[in-house]
Amino acid sequence: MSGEAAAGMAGAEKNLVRVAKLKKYFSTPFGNLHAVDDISFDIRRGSTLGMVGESGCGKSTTGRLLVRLLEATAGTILYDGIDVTTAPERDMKTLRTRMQMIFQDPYSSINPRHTVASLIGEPLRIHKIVHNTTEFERRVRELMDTVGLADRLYDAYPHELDGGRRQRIGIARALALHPQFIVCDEPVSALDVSIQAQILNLLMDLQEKLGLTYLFITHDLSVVKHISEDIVIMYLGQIVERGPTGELFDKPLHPYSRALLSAIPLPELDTRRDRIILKSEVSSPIEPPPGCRFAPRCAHVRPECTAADPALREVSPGRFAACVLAERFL
Amino acid sequence: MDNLLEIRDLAVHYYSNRKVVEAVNHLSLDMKKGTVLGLVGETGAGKTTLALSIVNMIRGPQGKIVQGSLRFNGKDILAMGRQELRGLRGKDIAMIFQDPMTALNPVLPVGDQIAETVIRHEGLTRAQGWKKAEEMLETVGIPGIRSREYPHQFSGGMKQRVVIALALACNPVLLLADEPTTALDVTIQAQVLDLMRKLIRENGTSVLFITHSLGLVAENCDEVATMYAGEIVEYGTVDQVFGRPLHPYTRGLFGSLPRLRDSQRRLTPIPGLMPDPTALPRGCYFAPRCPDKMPVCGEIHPRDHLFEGHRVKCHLYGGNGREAGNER
Amino acid sequence: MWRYIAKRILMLIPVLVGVTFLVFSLMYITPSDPAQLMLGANASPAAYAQMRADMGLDKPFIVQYLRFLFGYKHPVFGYKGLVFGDLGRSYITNRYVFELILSSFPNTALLATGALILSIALGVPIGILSATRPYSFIDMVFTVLALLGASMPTFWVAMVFIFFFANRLGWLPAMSDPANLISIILPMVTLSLNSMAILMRMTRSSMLEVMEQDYIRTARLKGLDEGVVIRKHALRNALIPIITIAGLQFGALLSGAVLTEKIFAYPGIGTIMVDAIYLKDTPQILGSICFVAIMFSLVNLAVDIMYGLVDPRVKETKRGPGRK
Amino acid sequence: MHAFDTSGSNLSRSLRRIARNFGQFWRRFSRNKLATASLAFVILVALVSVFADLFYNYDFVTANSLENAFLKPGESGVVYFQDRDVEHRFLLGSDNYGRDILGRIVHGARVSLIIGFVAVAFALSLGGTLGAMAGYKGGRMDTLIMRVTDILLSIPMIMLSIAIVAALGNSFFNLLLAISITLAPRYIRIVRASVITVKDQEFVEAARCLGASDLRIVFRHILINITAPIIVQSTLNVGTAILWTSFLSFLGLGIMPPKPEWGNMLAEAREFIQYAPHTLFAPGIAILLTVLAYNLMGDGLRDALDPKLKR
Repeated sequence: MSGEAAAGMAGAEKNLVRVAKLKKYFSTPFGNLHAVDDISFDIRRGSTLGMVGESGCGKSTTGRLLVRLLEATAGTILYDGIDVTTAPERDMKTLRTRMQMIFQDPYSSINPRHTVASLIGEPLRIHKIVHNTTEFERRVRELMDTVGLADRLYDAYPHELDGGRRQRIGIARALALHPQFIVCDEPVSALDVSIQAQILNLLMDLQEKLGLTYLFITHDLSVVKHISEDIVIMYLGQIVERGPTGELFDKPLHPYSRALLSAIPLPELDTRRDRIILKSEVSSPIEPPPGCRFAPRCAHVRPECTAADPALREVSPGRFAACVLAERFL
Repeated sequence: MDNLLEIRDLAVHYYSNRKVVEAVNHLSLDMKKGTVLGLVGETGAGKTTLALSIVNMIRGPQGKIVQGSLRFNGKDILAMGRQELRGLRGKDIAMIFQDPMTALNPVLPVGDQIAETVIRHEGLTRAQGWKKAEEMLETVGIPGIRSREYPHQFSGGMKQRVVIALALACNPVLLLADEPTTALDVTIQAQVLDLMRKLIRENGTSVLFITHSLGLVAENCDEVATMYAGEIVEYGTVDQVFGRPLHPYTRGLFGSLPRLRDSQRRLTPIPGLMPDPTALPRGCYFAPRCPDKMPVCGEIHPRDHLFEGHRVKCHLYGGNGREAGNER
Repeated sequence: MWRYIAKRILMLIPVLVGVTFLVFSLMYITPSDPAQLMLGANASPAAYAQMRADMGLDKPFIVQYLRFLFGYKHPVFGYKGLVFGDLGRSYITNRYVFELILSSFPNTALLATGALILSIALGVPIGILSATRPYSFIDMVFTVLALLGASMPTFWVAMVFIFFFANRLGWLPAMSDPANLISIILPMVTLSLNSMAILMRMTRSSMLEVMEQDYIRTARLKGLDEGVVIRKHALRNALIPIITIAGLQFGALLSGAVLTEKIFAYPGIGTIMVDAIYLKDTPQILGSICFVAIMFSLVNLAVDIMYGLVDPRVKETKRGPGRK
Repeated sequence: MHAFDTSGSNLSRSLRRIARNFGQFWRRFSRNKLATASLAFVILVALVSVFADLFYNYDFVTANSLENAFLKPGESGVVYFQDRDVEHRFLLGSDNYGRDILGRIVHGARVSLIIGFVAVAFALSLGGTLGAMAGYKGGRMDTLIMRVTDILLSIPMIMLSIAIVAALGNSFFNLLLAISITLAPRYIRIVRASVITVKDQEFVEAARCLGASDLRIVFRHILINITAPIIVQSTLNVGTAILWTSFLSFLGLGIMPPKPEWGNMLAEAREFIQYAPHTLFAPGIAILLTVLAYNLMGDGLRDALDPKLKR
């Protein structure tokens, strides 16, 4: 716990990424869609922050905002002190060598018309990192080795490969520029469990070896528990809870987190637990009314919940939750 | 005869580009009345093919049941005529698919899609059929007045409820649930499973629950069968298989899973990939990936070995187990 | 639904303005000189200049276009303009173009509508038949026939038909006349072949695609008869793109009518247009093309509206997302 | 960048890769017998039109020899050509001016193919560029381009061609222009739709994330993925262009006699349907077979290039 406190003190050095009051609205014919609505969090250097939530909660949008595939509506994203949201084109190109992304779908995130070598080598060409063919080939083969792709696949096309190997290509591409920070957007959710385990192990090995920092976005709670030190849980564009993984899983503070955790099916015999079955479904993210976004489904809802947005506050040291009742579950 | 479904030595092949995809191979499986049997396996293991075979829905010319028998309530499904099969489908055996987005016809009101089933099988009039459809929607927690609405007006979770209402409308004896909640979010998945469990218990329906998630099996099933490369490699009660998995593949699946309880950092994945179903290896299909591989595994296809109803297809148990009747 | 229709009609206006503008500009750059045409070659320069001024040809382009749309007053050449249903007079016959079009368009409409009905009546069922037996012998035969139909030059087929059915066999007249329905059979069949082929192909591929969908599997799993699966579940979905294609075919039929009419000496708008082109009669060319384009746009509008009736998703997405 | 393309080992590897891809494509294409036969026919017609002068002298097929008018197929006649009498066998007979029909068809093929290919190339570059811009940039550019396309498409296609030729006057170039402009909206639509589909794929986002420029994304990631529908559409459009050329020439708005063109041959034959039907059949069948071959080939290419449709 003292380490956490120290982290707060050391500030800029300790945190590689600092996100403050980040917003992303999409305009639709029916009004603004609040995909990401005023979120703040930090990612410590060399650690993994898990970002969990169900579809439409804004987790993928957040990931894309961080590497500026989308332009933020408001807020700041400081990467090593540089604001990603306002960096000019020239700086962005340099920034791209330092922050990368691994995508969810190993089928659509890889251009089917290029070979493995030209896919993995593409970042090297874009940033003119290598200067001749021999060097190019050596670098590509090196990267293939790093991510565990057999050498003979150098000239293969993606359609000859399975999902796991395609995802390895995606990882190799991301690593080609020696980034420090990688946004992993559901990198294993399209894979079968046995392959998923291979890729998770690879990601953890790479982190250890290269000192990488991850933002790991997923809807799979057992995966996120496994891989990350800290977790944020999102609901309808907002962070409902944030904290160190172990503590959060032991004692979730937000009613939504509690329901979410109780809903995970566990492959164990002795754990047939009581579930919290939520009523109804996620409400619309378009022009949401003020108040807690989770209130319509919450079993503990009170009048003050719908009056104003509950702030994300520190309930106990290092534990943040956006719920007036959080103390009750402590 | 307390077996509701008996599958013996079933083989299903698909033909494409002069290649033969051996999707299901010499598969034998029994299902008792009133049980929920979990069928676990990864993509390409042949789970959906097996489910479609049970209602004889493998369609030519690409796919064909090449061998084996399927008995449902003692009657041979593969010998049934078209008319008899249609009487079976939707009435005695119903099916739920993975993707609720595409399972419903977009241009027909959901009520109509439920009503036509009951009209077909129960000989109801149109008005009675619609009334029944509204009742079924109420049962799955959707207001009956919404029966006039079209699928696109419902969210994913709601659509899957409609699909469940549709499947259970004629009170089937056997429900084939093919990854019924995979496309849904965790909290919605919990809602839908809760509902399914309740309805199944009320009606005494037997369920073949196809999934890739061991967690869902543990929480919903009585028995479990592990499928790999088109065959059942392990079968037993949930207590048996989860208590002491025998087959190296099943054990591999457990090892691959990140656990909520343990804090171990490294997973023990199964190395390698599924075998190519157009060129299955000689001997045990799992041998190339197996940590316990023996010389015999690469040569001879293993038989089933039986330990108090817990069946495993593996050479490791050749010495001390009683062999099951399935010859290969 | 009404709001949707109103919106579609409003969206039609800029398109129509664009079409008239385009066609008007094309006619404006035509090398032929209307003043010369009116006066003959031997007119004095003064008379010629006077004529140009009278016809408004000395005015800037945009003024001429606006006059074309909204009309202008002149003792001899004045007219009310397109928006008031006046397209001016023919340089050659001095008849009102609009009158001429109104008297001939029904003939063309009769021919084109008949051909469309014929191609739908044959093309769609054959397409369905092909789709239910893909890659069978009968499917192959129809596929080849359809491609043949889509590759035939209509005007040549018209002549071949005349040669066989009128000249050789003497079954049907070589000249058509809207008053004699028997005489329209030949041009109608000729005209329909292309569209029939295209509708056949589209129906086939659309049906095949629909038959692969999950909801067809669901319908079969319900134990429904195959006939019900095809009629109720597959056909309605497959028809959605076919409606669009059928609407587009109406435009193709209007085009095809240009030459078919001419060859069968049928008094339709195509014949008027071709004659006008030969005589360089600008108002008549302009008028007939604009008229056909407007008719075609209206047909497309009708198709859009029909689309909304068949596909429940269309009007909903215009109104808002589904209730949650 | 060029350093990557000059190395010998890389070049041979690329060549091998291209050969492998082509082999795969050919195996799929050649399974379709009709399409293969059509390809052979298309090549034959192309060769005939390129070497037309070796078979028939151009002056010969455009010169009148009225004494030989309306010879039946296979009949012979004496033709005064290049200052002497020549015995000539009219394989497909002769027309109203006593010109050799086969010879005119052979030279007509040249006109049709040139217009077919050039018009399609022109339409593709114009429509493709506009479509790609509309699809990739979106927004106001997209709205503007699509409005113009809507306008072009709301005039029935042949009428648009007629109006353009009628306005610009009768010439080879204007005919080309008219057909190109009429075909262009098809490309705008298909390229725009394909670009939009491809643009939303994750791999384009992935490339942008790696720092790829817009130009690189368009060329290396988008265009490469939409070549298949464009090739198929272009093959079909060559057929359409040939058909329209004959249509406009028949109307007297395209290639004018005595220059040989299939459509104007039919226009001349029209008067004599009853008297000399052979003048009607030969050019019509030439159009039919050529257009059919392109359509069949387009179908075959679609099946071979689009594995999704392959069964």
